[in-house]
Amino acid sequence: MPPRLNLLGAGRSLAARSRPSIASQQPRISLAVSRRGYADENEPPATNDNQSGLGHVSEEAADMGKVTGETQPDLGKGTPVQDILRRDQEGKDKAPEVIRAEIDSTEANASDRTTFANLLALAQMENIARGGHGSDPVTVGHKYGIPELPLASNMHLKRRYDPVVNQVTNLIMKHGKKSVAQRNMSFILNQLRTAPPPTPNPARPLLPGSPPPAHLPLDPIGYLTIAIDSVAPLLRIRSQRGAAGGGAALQIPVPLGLQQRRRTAVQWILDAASKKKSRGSGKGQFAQRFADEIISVVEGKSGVWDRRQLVHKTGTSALHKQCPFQKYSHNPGHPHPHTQKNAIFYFMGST
Amino acid sequence: MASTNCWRCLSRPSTTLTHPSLLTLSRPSFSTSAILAAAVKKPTLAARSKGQKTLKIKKKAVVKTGKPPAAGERKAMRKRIVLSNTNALEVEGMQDLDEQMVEKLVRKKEEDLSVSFALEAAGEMEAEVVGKVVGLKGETVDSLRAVEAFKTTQGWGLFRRPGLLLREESRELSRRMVGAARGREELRLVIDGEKGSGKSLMLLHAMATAFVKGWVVLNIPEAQEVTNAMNDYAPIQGTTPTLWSQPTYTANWLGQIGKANNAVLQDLQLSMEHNLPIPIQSNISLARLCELGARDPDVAWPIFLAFWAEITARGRPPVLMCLDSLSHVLQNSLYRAPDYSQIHAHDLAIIRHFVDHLSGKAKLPNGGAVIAATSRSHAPISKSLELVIANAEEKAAHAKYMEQFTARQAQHKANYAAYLERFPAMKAERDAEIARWQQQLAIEEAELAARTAPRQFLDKKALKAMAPKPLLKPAPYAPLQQEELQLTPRDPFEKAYDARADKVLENVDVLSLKGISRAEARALMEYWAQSGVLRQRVDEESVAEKWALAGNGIVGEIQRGALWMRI
Amino acid sequence: MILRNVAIRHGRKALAGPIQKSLLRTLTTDTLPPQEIAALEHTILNHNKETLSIDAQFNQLPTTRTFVAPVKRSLSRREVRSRFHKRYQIKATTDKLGSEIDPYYQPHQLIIDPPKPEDVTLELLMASQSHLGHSTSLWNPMNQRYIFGVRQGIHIISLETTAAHLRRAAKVVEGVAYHGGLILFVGTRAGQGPCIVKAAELAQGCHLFEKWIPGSITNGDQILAKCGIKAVDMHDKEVEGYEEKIAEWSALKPDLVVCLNPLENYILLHECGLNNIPTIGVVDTDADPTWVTYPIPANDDSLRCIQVIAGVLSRAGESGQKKRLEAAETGKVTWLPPKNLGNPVTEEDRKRAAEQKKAKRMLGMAADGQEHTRGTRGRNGDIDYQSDDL
Amino acid sequence: MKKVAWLPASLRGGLQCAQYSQTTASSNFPRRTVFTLPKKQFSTSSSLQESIAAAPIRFTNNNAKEGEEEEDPVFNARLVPNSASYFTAQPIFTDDLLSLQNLLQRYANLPVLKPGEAPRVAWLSLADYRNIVGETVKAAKYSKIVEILHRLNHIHPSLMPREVKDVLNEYKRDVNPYQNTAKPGLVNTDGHALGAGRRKSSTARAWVVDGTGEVLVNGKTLIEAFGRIHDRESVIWALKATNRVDKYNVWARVSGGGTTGQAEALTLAVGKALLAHEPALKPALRRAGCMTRDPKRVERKKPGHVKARKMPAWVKR
Repeated sequence: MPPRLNLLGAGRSLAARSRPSIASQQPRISLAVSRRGYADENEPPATNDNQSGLGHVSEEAADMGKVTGETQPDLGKGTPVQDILRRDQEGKDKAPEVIRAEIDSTEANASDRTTFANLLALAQMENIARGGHGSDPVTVGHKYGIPELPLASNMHLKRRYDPVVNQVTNLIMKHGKKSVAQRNMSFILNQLRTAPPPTPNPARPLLPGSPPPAHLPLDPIGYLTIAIDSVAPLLRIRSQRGAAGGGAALQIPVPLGLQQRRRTAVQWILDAASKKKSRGSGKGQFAQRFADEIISVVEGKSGVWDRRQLVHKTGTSALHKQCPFQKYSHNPGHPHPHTQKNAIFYFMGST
Repeated sequence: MASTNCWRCLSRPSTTLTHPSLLTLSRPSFSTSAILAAAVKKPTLAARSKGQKTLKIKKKAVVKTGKPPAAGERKAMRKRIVLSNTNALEVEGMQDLDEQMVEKLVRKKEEDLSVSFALEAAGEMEAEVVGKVVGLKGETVDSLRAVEAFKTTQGWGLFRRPGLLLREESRELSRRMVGAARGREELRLVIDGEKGSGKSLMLLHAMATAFVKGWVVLNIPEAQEVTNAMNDYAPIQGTTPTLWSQPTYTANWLGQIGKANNAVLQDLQLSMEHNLPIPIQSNISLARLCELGARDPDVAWPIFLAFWAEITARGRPPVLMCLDSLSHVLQNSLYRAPDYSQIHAHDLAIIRHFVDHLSGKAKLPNGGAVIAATSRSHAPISKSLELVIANAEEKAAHAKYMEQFTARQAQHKANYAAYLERFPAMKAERDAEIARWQQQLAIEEAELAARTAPRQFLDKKALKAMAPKPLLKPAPYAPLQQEELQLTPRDPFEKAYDARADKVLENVDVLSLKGISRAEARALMEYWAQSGVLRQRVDEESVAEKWALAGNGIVGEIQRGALWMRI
Repeated sequence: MILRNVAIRHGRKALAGPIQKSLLRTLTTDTLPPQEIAALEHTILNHNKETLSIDAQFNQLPTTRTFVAPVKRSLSRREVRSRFHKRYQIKATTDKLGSEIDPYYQPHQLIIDPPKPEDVTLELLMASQSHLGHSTSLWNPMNQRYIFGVRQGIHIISLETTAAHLRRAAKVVEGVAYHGGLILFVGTRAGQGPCIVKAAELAQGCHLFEKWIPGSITNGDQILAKCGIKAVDMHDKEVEGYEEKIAEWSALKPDLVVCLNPLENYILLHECGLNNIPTIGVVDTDADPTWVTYPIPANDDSLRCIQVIAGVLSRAGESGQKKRLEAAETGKVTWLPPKNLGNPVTEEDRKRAAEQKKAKRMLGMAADGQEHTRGTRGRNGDIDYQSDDL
Repeated sequence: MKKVAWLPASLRGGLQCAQYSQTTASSNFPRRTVFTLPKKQFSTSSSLQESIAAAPIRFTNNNAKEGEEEEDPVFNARLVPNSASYFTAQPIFTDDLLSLQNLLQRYANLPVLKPGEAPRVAWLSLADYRNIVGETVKAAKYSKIVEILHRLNHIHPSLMPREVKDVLNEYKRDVNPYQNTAKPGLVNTDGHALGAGRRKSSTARAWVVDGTGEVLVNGKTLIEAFGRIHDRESVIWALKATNRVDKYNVWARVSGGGTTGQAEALTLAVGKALLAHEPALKPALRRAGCMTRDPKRVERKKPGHVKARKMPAWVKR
């Protein structure tokens, strides 16, 4: 029976629930039932124990057959009158008490053998465990619980890989052969894993807040990310023809987004790697060279750093030549002049 | 040609003209076109460049800078085997594969109790070893490396030190090996399984066990290298049919054997007289003998024979012979006899030596094992081998079925007995039911008769049909059918069967590897996680996922999925 | 005691979750009467027993049969309906309560019942901001005579003129309505729609609150081809028998156009000029009064003013229509039928026409037969034609 | 009786020119009277009435004297537009709009449903409406009607007035496309649930059963069916994303297309079958990308192109 003064119910209306129950985004139980074909409590019981000792003639013959392994008479032929009457309602009303009693009893205990009631009970126990009420709305649309929403970021079919890995893979790819690119990627990461830990060059600092070099090899993805993000340029030089007057091209520094920065860095690293000579023979030589380039980047030996520095130098000089903000003010391609300014100052400080 | 006589004087030259061109010129020929054609002057390069243009685009020659890699350097790089990764973490609490561990592994369950009591008395806990990753001891690793048991594709380079997963099959293998050694008989086994199911690692496990137990191990790491005609070879005199020895390979092999089994061999002295092409002292150790054989290829084979005689003498340790990628040796090799006929692999001395022991033609008096593993990658198809493996698997399956069947039959008998004694009660019940039924019918008809409009008829015929039949006598006993063992027959139209291979494979056991169980997979993944190469929570879900992705636990695929492709 | 009260008072929150700081603010020092405390405590205990004890939970697990599908708690239909009606009852009963408010400006009133020409007062015009012109810089000197003066840089329209012109326009509208003319109310600015529609409804004219389609008058036969026309008699009853005529009748033209924003509708006014259609327009100080026949100097930017003017004109039209119908009652027709509309064609007219045609054809055929025998084709065609006629 | 305003001549001319089809005759008529009439400005209305009534009659008599003698007096009929929206050139549409507007105005203060909750209705499409009305209504104008209909549709059903219902029914499409929803997957008595999926040119059907995470694709295990780990993951992604890899078995048939297409077709199939087992997983599966059929296909080859877009090399003459 319900409590007289349901304070807890009131408390629920006060949003005292620790975290929102998933009930809101689940379909109604009726739907669930209609879909769960075999969990439906309307189906007649498999064997009716309510009858004394043994079943009807046909059923008896059936389990007899089970015992003796001979062909069993199918229950369709000699159907017990109960089943027939169970089908037509008014015939049931006309039927004698004995049969009626039987039918009712079978229908009554049809429900407690379904798995559905158990599911329901489980769900309600969940409710209680959640600090809710036993009679809270219960939805049984699931058997093993609902995964926590929102799902993890890498749980989407199309975004299952780390973004950096994904981008590098696509940049490595040639002629649309993605599986080959992925194999190379795995080669690279394993190379980073097994190579001795790098010794960074203080003159070429990595990103602030990157882990100590000793920790890098066991986190190859982090290794790769740090290397790429560290050499990634902050801007690119867009040369506008004739803007400087007299047909001379005007160098305009344009800040890059994260993806573009990474892309530029990876392109540079790829160039450097393709210029290297492969040490061994056989498969995975390119991956080997790419990995070596990554390591040399982290150690500050790579020529990629110089390219970065060159771009930044031209950027600052161009920036100082013509007043940046006036330019930006009427440069639609560039929304945030101030972030740009900060970026420039940051990198001026960094190099 | 500088002629001996001067051309100025018109006197007949003393030497006859023999230059072919001169001959053709001088001899009257039926057609002079050839000569004329030969006399046609080729257009000079200048003319060609001036006149017609060609589509040929001149490629720029690639400029080679720096010195080219030394011969074999790049191959060495490719074949290099790295067994340690200093970045990986040390897995604490990882036991080594030593005598005791092998004992634990091979111990039967019923023995367990007693021994475990003993162990508890000794104060150390007994734990299940199957489904554990064990490390390899330093010397074992050296020996294994010497016999080239490690392969480049097995990813040893990821971990701090080589570790080995003990799985059910490895327990069985160890048991059979140890049992064979105890009984001084040899275990003849072919390890099969699908790609990546750990066949080579099972070989490696066998070798490691053998090294640990102080056996002598001879390993042919890759049968292909023996048969693909990459080594020098020579017929051995006085053998019919002719055997072919491969001196360099043999020498190299002897060296490996000596190095790998040094611990055992250096304590064993020569015990008998051998007539060898080179003089040797009578009291050198077998290790020394191997070194001598390894030193010059010409005497390698005789020395190997001597070595084998020594090894198989009384009181010597058991021997393990392993060979990987079996199907290479079950067909013609790529070597050719002088009459350019193909040499069957079994006519190569080393292979012959191996297959004799594999087929059981030659015995190992001190006991031991001869194990060959098939290979699924770049291996020729051997119909005979396939047939043997298929039959073996069917036999295994049927054995399993039989034990289930016996159990079911017993149950069935019991059921029938129960039914018999239940029968009288059932009969009585049925009669009672018939009576009830008839009175119900009576009631119904009475009601129908009594009821006035609307008149409704109960279909009497249907009810009659529904009437329960009386029980007369119990049904007879019907025994369960047992299905017979059916082996896949030999295909009469298949030409690819190899008679000699069939003879060899006649009676060898087959150990077919399947996927590992979830528990083993979990152990493996935990080992990876502990050594820091698997950055992922290892729980039921992740294990189940990797297990399913690897086609129900194919080890190689699990590793590929967990360590290589998905980092 | 006090603490106990606090505990009881905030018992539900305590049950619900951790106590927040805000609770401390609600601490009070006065005490509850003992029996109330007892009741509260009892309920809390009882509640705990019934809801929180495990066996209670198990008892509350319903069986499958008595399971009700969980629905989000929302009002049932009956509840909604009853609440709605209840709200209206309450409103009806409580509206009268409170102080009496003097008549005040209700925007919809101008549309619901517009002012009549006779109750146009300067106050009304002033109140509806019809005196506010545009800034002097936008002045169009041609309406100098309507301007009262300049205030704060904008022209002030003299309301007397406005009123006078408005009355005159009203009379014009009334007259046109009386003489059965077709009046078109045009107000194409945003928000002028309702009053325009209302005005057209009262004056039984037409309305236009969307863009004027250029050429609707000069090229009406093309543009208004699809728009239906009907013929009505003096009592505005529809008359049968003009279908053929109407079918080839050219598009109607308005007899009077009331334009509430002449500035945007120059083309309309121009077309009216071309067709000698008189126009009434609200002329602001920046507009040109000569565009329209009867300017009404007023503020055309104020909806309220526009509503007043449209209302007045529509009322005038209404009275005109009324008078026309009254006159019709007395049998007096205040308008002339279109020239060649003629009489409605009835059934017997058609029959008679058919007869005549037939007779004529008989004669013609006789002549043909005597002259030359070819012409069966023509005859057949004629027969078809006749059958078509009948 | 109230005075009727004096009718200016130009207006009279307007009147006539509107009603007589030939305007030229009467167009110069007012200019004559403009100068004569002003002094009558303040006379009584009755005389004016006569003058007005007289002038045209006289005028007509002058015009059509000889014609009218034998004819009976002309019947008094005038032509008026059917609807007040005559000059909008779209009278029916305008009337519809106005009627809907004041319907809404009348029932504006009935309680309404929350935005999502109203029954979803497909209103007549613009083309249908144009066909019905027979006027070329612009889309922007018709959207006004739809707007109002939408608002009316949100009136709470318990208080929805009868006429509103009727009006809405007029504007409803004959078949409501929103009524045919996707059939929920069924689990048969053996506990099998069938799901079907497509991608690129592959078609997949997957039967999902309670089990231990074994997958058979065309009777092959996962590693035999798909060489790429990426593809294997795609196949069981629905199970992986919901942590059910070890709780179900999958038996699938897939045909057509390449490996990627087959794998991702299987993703969809497995997802749907799983949904039949556990309908509550739909949001999770949707977020995991297992419910979306990727519509991308191979672009067709165009005439004059070598491939879909590639053009033959440009040759100089």
